[in-house]
Amino acid sequence: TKDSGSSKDLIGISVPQAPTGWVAAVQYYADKTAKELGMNYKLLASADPNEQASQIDDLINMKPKIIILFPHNDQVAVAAQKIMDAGITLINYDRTINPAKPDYYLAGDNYGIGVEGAKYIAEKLGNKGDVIINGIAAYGDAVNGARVKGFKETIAKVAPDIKIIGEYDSPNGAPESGLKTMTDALQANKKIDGVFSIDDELSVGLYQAIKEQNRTDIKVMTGGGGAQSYFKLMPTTDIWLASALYSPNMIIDCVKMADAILKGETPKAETIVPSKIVDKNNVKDYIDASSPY
Amino acid sequence: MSEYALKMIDIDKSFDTVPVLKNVSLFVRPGEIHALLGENGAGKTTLMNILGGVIEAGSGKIEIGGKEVSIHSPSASQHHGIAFIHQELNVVNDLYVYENMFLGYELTNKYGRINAKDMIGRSREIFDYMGVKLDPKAMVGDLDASYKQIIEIAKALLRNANIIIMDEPTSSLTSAEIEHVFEIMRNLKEKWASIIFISHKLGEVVEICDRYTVLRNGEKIIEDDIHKPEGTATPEMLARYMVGRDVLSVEVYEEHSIGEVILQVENLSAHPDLKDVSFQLRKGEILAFTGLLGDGRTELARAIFGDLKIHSGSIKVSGKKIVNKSPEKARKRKFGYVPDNRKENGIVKDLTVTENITLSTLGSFKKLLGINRKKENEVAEGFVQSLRIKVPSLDSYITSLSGGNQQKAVLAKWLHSKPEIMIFANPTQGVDVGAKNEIYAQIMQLAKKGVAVMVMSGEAQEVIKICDRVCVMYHGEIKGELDRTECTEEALMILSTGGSLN
Amino acid sequence: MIVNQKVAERERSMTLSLGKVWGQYSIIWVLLGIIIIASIFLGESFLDIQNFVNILRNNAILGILALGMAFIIISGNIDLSIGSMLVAVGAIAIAITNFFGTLFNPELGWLAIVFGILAALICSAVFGALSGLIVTKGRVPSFIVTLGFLSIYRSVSMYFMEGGGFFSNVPAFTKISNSNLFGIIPLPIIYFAIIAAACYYIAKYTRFGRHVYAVGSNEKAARLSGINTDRVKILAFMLMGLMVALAVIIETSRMNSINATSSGQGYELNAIAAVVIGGVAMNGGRGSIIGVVFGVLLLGVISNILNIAGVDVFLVNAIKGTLVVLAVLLQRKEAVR
Amino acid sequence: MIVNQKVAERERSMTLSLGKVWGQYSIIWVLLGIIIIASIFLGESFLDIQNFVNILRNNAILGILALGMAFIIISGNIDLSIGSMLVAVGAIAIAITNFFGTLFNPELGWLAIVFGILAALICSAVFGALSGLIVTKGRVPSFIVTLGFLSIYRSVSMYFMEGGGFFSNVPAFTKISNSNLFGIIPLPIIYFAIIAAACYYIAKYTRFGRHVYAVGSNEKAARLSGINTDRVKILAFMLMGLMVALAVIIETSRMNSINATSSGQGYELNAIAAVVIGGVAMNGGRGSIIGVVFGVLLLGVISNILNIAGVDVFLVNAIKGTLVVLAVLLQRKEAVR
Ligand SMILES: Nc1ncnc2c1ncn2[C@@H]1O[C@H](COP(=O)(O)OP(=O)(O)OP(=O)(O)O)[C@@H](O)[C@H]1O
Ligand SMILES: Nc1ncnc2c1ncn2[C@@H]1O[C@H](COP(=O)(O)OP(=O)(O)OP(=O)(O)O)[C@@H](O)[C@H]1O
Ligand SMILES: [Mg+2]
Ligand SMILES: [Mg+2]
Repeated sequence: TKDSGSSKDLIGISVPQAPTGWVAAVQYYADKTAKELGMNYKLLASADPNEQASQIDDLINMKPKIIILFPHNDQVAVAAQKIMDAGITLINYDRTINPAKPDYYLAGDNYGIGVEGAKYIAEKLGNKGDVIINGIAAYGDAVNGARVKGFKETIAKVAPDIKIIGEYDSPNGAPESGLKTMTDALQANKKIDGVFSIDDELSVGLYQAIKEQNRTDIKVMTGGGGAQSYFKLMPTTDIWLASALYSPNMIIDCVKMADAILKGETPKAETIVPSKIVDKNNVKDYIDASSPY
Repeated sequence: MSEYALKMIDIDKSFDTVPVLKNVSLFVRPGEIHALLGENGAGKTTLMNILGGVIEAGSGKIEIGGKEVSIHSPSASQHHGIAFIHQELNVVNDLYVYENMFLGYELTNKYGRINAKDMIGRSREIFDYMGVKLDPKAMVGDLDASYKQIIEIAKALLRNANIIIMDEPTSSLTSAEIEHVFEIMRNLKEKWASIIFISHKLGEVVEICDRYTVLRNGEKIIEDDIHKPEGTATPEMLARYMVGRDVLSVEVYEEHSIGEVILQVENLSAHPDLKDVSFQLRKGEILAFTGLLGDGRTELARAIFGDLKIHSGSIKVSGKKIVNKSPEKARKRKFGYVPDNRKENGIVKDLTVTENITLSTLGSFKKLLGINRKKENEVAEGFVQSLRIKVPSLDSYITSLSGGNQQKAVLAKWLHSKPEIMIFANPTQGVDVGAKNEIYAQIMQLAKKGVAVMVMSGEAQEVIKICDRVCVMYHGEIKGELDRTECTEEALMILSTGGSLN
Repeated sequence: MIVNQKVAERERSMTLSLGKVWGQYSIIWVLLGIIIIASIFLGESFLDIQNFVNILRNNAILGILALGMAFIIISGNIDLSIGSMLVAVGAIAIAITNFFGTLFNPELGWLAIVFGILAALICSAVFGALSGLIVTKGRVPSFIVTLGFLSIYRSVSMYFMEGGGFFSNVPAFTKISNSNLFGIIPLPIIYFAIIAAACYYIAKYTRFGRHVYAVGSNEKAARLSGINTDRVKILAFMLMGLMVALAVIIETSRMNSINATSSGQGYELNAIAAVVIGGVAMNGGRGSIIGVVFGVLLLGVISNILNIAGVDVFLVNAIKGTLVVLAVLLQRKEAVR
Repeated sequence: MIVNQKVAERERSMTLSLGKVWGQYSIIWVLLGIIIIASIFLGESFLDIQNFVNILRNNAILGILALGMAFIIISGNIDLSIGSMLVAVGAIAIAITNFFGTLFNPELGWLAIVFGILAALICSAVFGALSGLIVTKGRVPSFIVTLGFLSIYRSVSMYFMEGGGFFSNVPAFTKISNSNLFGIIPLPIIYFAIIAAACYYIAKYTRFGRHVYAVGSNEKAARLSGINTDRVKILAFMLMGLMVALAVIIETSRMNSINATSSGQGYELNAIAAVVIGGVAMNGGRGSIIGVVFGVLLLGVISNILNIAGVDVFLVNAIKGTLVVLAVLLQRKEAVR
């Protein structure tokens, strides 16, 4: 439709399969944007890095102009290098593919989520108090590891008096999982001031547990990502609920970048989207009833 | 009312283009016991499976009470008033005895709640009636084959069927129980039920049946009355119809020399059913063990073969104390064991005839890293010929053999292992008259070669025919020992019911 | 241990068998042992009424699924699709409730909920029947059929929910799970108790229950006894479906939502684990509902203990896995039949 | 002489049995059907030598795992731990290779790799033996044992790898998978072919293979035939372990790394699916290696077709699930024995 003959050029998009709402939203926006731009594209999701490498082989065989790669993690580097070796332009989204050097890189800041969360909690607690961490180890080093690391390192720097009294793990990001883990975490810790969570959907479950147990000691809780279901909770409670924004619709920019490249433009080679805090003070700017995520 | 309770007319059936029933007809009158006879693989079970809705006929028709019926499933067959006691045990091991008895016909109260009490009571009644000590609340999987067979019979009796198919119901029972079963059959006859009775024990057939039909190679040979004005049919006569030549007159026992003691069992106790058993077995000796239900024969065999943990006592081979920790160890010590209940213990249903025969002796077919399949087939073929096993082909699954032929394959497996001490539990179960003699001949051969043989058998005839010596067991103990010369049916009966001689 | 084994072999009567009681319920001793050890090490943060209430509430959903799974496994099959079926059915329940919720005026919210629940029950029974039909009439192993449906339900739900979640608009909907009986016992616990009692009755006192065991233990013998074995299996799948519907009603009500990607992940493996820990034989034919209930509790208590103890997040699953295997290892084994 | 003649006769009757060929290999027709349909709709982007090479290379790892799983399932067990065992073994392989890689001078890189491979083989055989021992001697169902190890291997790997990945430092390591024979056939395809041939031989022409079938079909009869059934099962688990080692060597070499969280996810289910699609009975005792190879190819071709067709990313799994169930549904079913 709104193309310039370049629409016949194939764009490959390779993403992980969605174990989380966030990744599903990436898929959703990638698909939607590519459709809207009238691109000729193939969007493939993979369950693990090896399958992703296989799908990259399949994609290379289809001879696309550009591949947008949202990798599982650095493991996909060898496969990613093959893309570039085949003369295909590589746009790397979000997670790194060290040691390979992509043509273009657009990412959020996972470590920054931890940093922002730590700063927020430190501020709301006046730099002292007891906090617990809720992570999802299954999300891997690139996501969970970076966020937790950012949090711990920042807390140690900006508020050394804040004590991390517990670290908990949920098998996945479902609110139900968070609810179960948090019920036990609350049982184990009779006084908690703040909760650092790496994921918004998880935080929905954590908050539910706090409500169910009628706990009033918790003053602040963070999250990460930007889930509408979590945003909706923010204005309803005295607890400072916050999300370190990490919007899945960054992928929109990636797809647009590919379109621009096809049209002969040269976008910026590297873009890091900083993480922003959303809480009840500014949440109405972010509520979007039509978003599935 | 038709003259016949059941008519099966011109039944044809083939498996994979091999015809096994050719225009067979069977006519059964109300209130008669009708014997269905034939060699192993003649097609008896196949014919009954068609009537029982287990398989479908190629062509032909079935009339019950004068009306043509079509039977496509076991439940359809049961709806037509047919009860079927299968040749191979088909019990549910994980249910209690009474649950098996009422399977598919559970008694419930008016809200659909299972009424265990009534079922237990009814089961107990029927066991009392049959004269067996069997707790309806026992778990079926814990029972041995004879009890399972009793359950199958009792279950069929509970159904109030008009037509009862009994496919070798007595093959693992002993004479006392068989007598009870016959009594029940006579009672059913009074009530005008028809019974189709399949058995290779022709003496029984002559005793209990009114008429008979003989099949040979899937064809009907004759149908006649047992008792006729000119005289009663004899086992020899029936056997001749089945096989086409004389068989019964053959004398199987041959003199052979008996060597030194090889197996010494002292004060062996294993299962609660096996108490303080001692005996000695010599090279080349055929020692039989007989008794009634629950006498501990199976347990004795299993304990010696390492399939049952020994509580106390000892086993010595050539004077050296041994413990068979597992059947594998026993096999390596040159023990062999043909178990009873071939369906559960004997055959491996997903292996072929050859593979079943060579299962215990694969080590002897070495070729490079693997198995010499050609040699395997040659050995199997040898047994197929010497035991006259009727097989569609060597690489047919063992389950495509008739019951008696499966039994022969299981025997072949152990004959090939060249054991020094061989235990046969019910070796001729389901085997026809002709083949029985061949199996006895094989056992004689073993003995002549110096193999020590134990034969566990509930069949007095069999014991008398082949044994050098017999131990009679009663409630897990050896009640008495008889020499070949003292061994009569009467003496065996007295000992096995707990009495003592003189 | 050895002594008990002998006893089991000797006793042919069900009522008097000591070995059997220990065999069926040895899991209780294992559970008690774990509870005692945890109490010693964790003290009152574990040994606290509220904690036990939490354990029960948190495992009611798994428990209901495990009960359904018990019938499936006893019948000799398996159902891997329940986690994603739960998502599909949950989405339907919320969609229907919301639809009628906006149609009716607010006082009739409860009626909208009833419609939602009915829709969930009907759909899940149909889904179950579908699996059962393909397994029986199509003779496809249940493992493959339900592995297929695992993908299908999840994938179709993601498609319709655009990878996101559905939220209920009918306020009363959350009441179903988030209310307490007598102010202390959360309703999900009551539901689980009632459903467990019903399953116990079905397994033990109905013909269907008896036939499930028979089919799982020896399908051929069951068929030759005149049992319609296909129907028994299909009914078992339908019962599993109903359990999925009940579980998802509790779950969606508790969270007031269902999520296409993350809800129900891994529920099938947890349910199967609970069932097998509870002593049900993977090959079918054997197992008891009481055992399954304790299997659920055992899993729940182990999770709870590890969370309270605050084990290293990376190691927690290793310890959980080890404890589960140990728990089964310690149970007395029935002799193979 | 007569015997030989008879044997020959009977062997002929075997080869001619049409029913058998169709029964064992009906999957080939299904696969061919799918390929033809895909060729019509997708044209040369599917029907391209390079594409078929890709399919084979991409499925070599799954294929090797499926071969091991075939022995496990035929023997009447299941192994759910392979996906995470693969991670643990892969980590060990890389760690050892790197360790010796830094110890030796660069020309001896290949020796470091040999040590890495040996370590992988030994560890995986030990891991397999461990599962087998608990299953047989502890009488714990393999489902639970390996479900436990699924958690344990993954969790312990995450602990040691701190949730991240290990990367190989020895340059030659990537050569194992990323090289071509005659410049066209990627080595993984060759490995898979050789391993498949070896498995075929083991299943069909060795004592162990025969025993696996016997144990899976009727364990009691096998035991009473004097087979050490426990040993057979343990050996099957060890063989599975070796297959995991071979698979992970190919995978780590391909990716030059292994990752604690994301590698190996769901491999167990894919391997089991391939095995069952290939006609192996879930209850054990029945199945052929050739069938399994075709099961792997069928799964691979279906994935490839869906990738090329570019199906909606949310729906792709629904279609895959449907195709898999259909593929099994269409196969001719053997009669129940
Ligand atoms: N499923 C099958 N496939 C192929 N052939 C079969 C199958 N079942 C039975 N047969 C063949 O049909 C013939 C008749 O078998 P059947 O079981 O009816 O014999 P039978 O008269 O009952 O013998 P027995 O006295 O040994 O029980 C046999 O030759 C047997 O090999
Ligand atoms: N030639 C072979 N080919 C394949 N598998 C074999 C072979 N030999 C042995 N095995 C397997 O290895 C296992 C152990 O072999 P081993 O030789 O110890 O058997 P065994 O039971 O001692 O037999 P034997 O009685 O012949 O000594 C066997 O159970 C078998 O499964
Ligand atoms: Mg027969
Ligand atoms: Mg040896």
